[in-house]
Amino acid sequence: MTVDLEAVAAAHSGRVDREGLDPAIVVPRETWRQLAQALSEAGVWFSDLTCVDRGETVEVVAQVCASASEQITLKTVLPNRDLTVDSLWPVWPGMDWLEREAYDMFGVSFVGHPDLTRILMFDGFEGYPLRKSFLLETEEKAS
Amino acid sequence: MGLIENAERPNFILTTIDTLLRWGRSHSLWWCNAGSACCSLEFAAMGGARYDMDRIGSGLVRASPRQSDVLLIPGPITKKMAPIFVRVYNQMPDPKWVIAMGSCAISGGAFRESYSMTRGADTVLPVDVYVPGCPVRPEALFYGLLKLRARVRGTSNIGLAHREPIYVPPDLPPEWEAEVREFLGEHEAC
Amino acid sequence: MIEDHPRVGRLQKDAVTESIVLNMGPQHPSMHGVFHMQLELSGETILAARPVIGYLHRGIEKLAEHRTYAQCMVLVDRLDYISQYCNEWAYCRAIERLARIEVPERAEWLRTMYAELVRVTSHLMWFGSVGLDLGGWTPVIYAFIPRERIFDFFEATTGSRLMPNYLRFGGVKEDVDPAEMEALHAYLAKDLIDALDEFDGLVTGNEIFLSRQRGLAPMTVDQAHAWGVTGPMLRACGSTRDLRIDTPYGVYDRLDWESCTDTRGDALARYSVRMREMRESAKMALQCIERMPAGEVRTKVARVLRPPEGEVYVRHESTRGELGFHIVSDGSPKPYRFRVRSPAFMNVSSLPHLCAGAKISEFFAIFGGIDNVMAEIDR
Amino acid sequence: MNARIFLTQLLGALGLIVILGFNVIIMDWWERKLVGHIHRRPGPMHTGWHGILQPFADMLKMLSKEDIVPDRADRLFFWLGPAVAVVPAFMALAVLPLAPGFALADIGNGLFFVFAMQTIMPFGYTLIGWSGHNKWSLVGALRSAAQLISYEIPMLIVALGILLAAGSARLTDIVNAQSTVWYAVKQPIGLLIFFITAVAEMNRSPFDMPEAESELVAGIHTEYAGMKFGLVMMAEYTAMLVGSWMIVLLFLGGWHLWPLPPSPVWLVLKLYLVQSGIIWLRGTYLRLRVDTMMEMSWKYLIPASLANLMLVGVLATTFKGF
Repeated sequence: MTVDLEAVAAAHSGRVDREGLDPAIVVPRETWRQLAQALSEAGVWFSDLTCVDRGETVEVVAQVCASASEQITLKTVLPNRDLTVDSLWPVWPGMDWLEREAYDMFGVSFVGHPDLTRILMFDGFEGYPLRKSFLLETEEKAS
Repeated sequence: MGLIENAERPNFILTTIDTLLRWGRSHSLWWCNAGSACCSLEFAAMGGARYDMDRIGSGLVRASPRQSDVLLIPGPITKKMAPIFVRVYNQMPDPKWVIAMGSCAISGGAFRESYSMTRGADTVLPVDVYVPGCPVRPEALFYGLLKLRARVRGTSNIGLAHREPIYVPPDLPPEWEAEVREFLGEHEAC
Repeated sequence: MIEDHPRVGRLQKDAVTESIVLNMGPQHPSMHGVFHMQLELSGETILAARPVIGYLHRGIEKLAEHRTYAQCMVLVDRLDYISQYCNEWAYCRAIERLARIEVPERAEWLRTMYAELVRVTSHLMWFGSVGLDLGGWTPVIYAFIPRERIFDFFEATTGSRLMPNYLRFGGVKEDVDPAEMEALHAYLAKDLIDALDEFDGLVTGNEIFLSRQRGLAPMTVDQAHAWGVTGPMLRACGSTRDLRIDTPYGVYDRLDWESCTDTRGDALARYSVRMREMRESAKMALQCIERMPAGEVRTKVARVLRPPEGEVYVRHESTRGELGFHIVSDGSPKPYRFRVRSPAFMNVSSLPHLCAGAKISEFFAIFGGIDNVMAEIDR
Repeated sequence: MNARIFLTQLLGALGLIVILGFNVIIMDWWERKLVGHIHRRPGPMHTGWHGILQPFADMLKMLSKEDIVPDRADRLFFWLGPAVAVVPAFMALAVLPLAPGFALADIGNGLFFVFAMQTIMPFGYTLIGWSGHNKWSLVGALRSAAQLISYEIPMLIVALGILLAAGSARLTDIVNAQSTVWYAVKQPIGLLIFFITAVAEMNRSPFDMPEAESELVAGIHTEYAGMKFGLVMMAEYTAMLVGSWMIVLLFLGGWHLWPLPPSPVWLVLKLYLVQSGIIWLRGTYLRLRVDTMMEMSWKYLIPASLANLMLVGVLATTFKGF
């Protein structure tokens, strides 16, 4: 381990979740960007960012690599009523499109993102398709 | 009254010119490839040395829709892309034809129920030839092209507005193979 | 002050040339599909570029939540239709890790062989389109000749040229006919190498090509990491990151091969890395055919797979870079969340940085070097 | 005016137009066939014998296509553009001899007349590109203007070398001066520069910037449909004919194929060989970048052509009969 997960998590008032297949650092959203900043300074680079709709909450999940073979998952949980979190764009410029996609598909607002607009869907599209509450036409008919 | 009756009556000069024009058109169907998805690869393979659609005079894929005759839709039409396809179609000069290539372009295919898809090309454009497959084999597209060619050659100018679509069968009937193989068999370089 | 003179001021204002906005795509001959680029031009120089994507967004991630795990394989095929086996393998690895399925030895060899063969065909397609973008018509036609030959093998063994749906959780669908393998071995050992040599003669040694690629759109390793660029593009700037070595899977650790890197970081380096990768991949596929052990190709897996609750993220070296599958399972037969980290998506997001200040014709050389597949970017 | 001469000239002009049309048709077919075989595929096969009727089919189709003029295009120049590109090429052909004295007008200043006509063609291309009211074609038009102007200069300087050696601007005299040794042997650098610039003047690959298909959609003729597009194609093939004809006359000995007796057959043969070579280039090379192309003309070709002129001047004054 090149990064001491416990220490990093503790420093950002989070915890380490080792139940899954990969270790995950779960932090409150207030320290989301600080966590990324600290990891970035330790030489960690990012791989992916996405969201998972858990019904009442939306998890923002980022995958980062501490070394070529070492995978860490970063998580923060946002309540449905307030889907805002700090953007990681200032830390990793490549987060630009990933955060736009998360905004497009889940409606999560990333504070500090330079150009938060829809990326895959067209501008007039209503709703956030990857939310569980967004039903496909076939489902609407069935229900 | 008289004019219309005269137009209906076969006239030697007019019919000769008409036959000539139809011959010319059928041998020179140039593509407008609005290449979108998987099927455009098989379309590209059709331009390659093995299939070589240039042998029947359709080898030119014009970049500008103004100079093309056949609009090929080789993939799904998403809601975001549909207006652009319509625009490209409108930019093409008459007479023009549309080939829907693959199940996505025919009906939406594997993505039919998605929130971002139209249910097939015929919801936005008048389609002349439906070539099924996912993805379409080059032979199937070749067959569709041959059918379109025969149609173009047989359609008088007067009947252009009224066209029945051509449905290429999804299975391989023996005559299907024979017809395409006859074209493809003559040059087995690779 | 002369600048204060009203007439001078007006002249200066008039002398400023207006930039034009050129909408390139979505329907454009060298956009490799439906990609839209808004270019702000001064003359032929690009001042700013803004990519617009999503014209091929089919909602695969949403659709996958309504399919069973096995049915999703069809969608996975259609993600990146130029390197299908890599996609399937990455997806299988994710599910196998999640559901703890063992893969028989022979299946691993077969998977490696197919993945490397598809890497060859994918790079051939890229080679052809680079030629097309730079104004040559011949490379693409030539590239299709070996492609067709390898497709013949795919068709004979899996039944489909493009969309095989061949890999299964815990193995592959069925074993390969030895006669086909032998024929492929003969082809890979000689004819393919000859064809690649011919391509080198046609394009790589071409002075015009070199003058158009050398020093174009340079990128450093730090920039590449910051923009999330992976795969051959990253290796072209001197990084040695290759997931086939870093996180060994398949039988890569047992094959004799090396990861291709370059230090220059420009368009020519990206070209050279991919051209060498083709040869390495052919070499690996040959070794797979020669050393493949006999045995089972598939373990028994429940017909309707219900992986245990949990989530998994698997990184895989696809032909374009790091392909990631992030699967969240809730124990039901359908994935709760199906996320694809597409390499081309991240590589293309570096495009505005790369092409600022370039000429229009350079833009195509840069764009072709990224080797994108719109279906994978838009998903 | 003598009525007989007038009639002969009129018939000659008509014959020229027929020959031109025939050439366009032959070249269209030959280009598709030759490029096809370079690609290891057959090319047109099913329109007549080995696709020989393909150009007729294309022509008939273009004739019967809808003739679109974009709303915001400049209608007058949209029509005029192709004509401005075609007519000078026709005019140039009037003075190009096929055999000794066998030209519509074998004038004393034939060399300059052809170049004068070739200078007008770019105006046509620029008009074509500009009048369509399309950004792509506008970029193509600007490229075309820049390219043709900069490649004209080395071309003319090289032609001056020929003028110096032959001592006459009459094309027949220039050809007859090569009855045993061609200028290709005496001035190889000149031939090289002239060939490069001629290919650039014809907008052929690798210098096909104005209609760079992968970059500018269809370049200058993006908005041209139907027969007007056919006219643009005709202008391009005619420009190719004129350019290759000049190469044959100035450097490849025209109708001379020493030691065989002179005959127009050699000229036609050489003409089509040169054109096939130009098509071959298209099958092999990638396109140059715009700025490299301009650089090539201003930095290399013009100095080289001046050096060539100097060399020829020195040789011509030193050795009699060079």
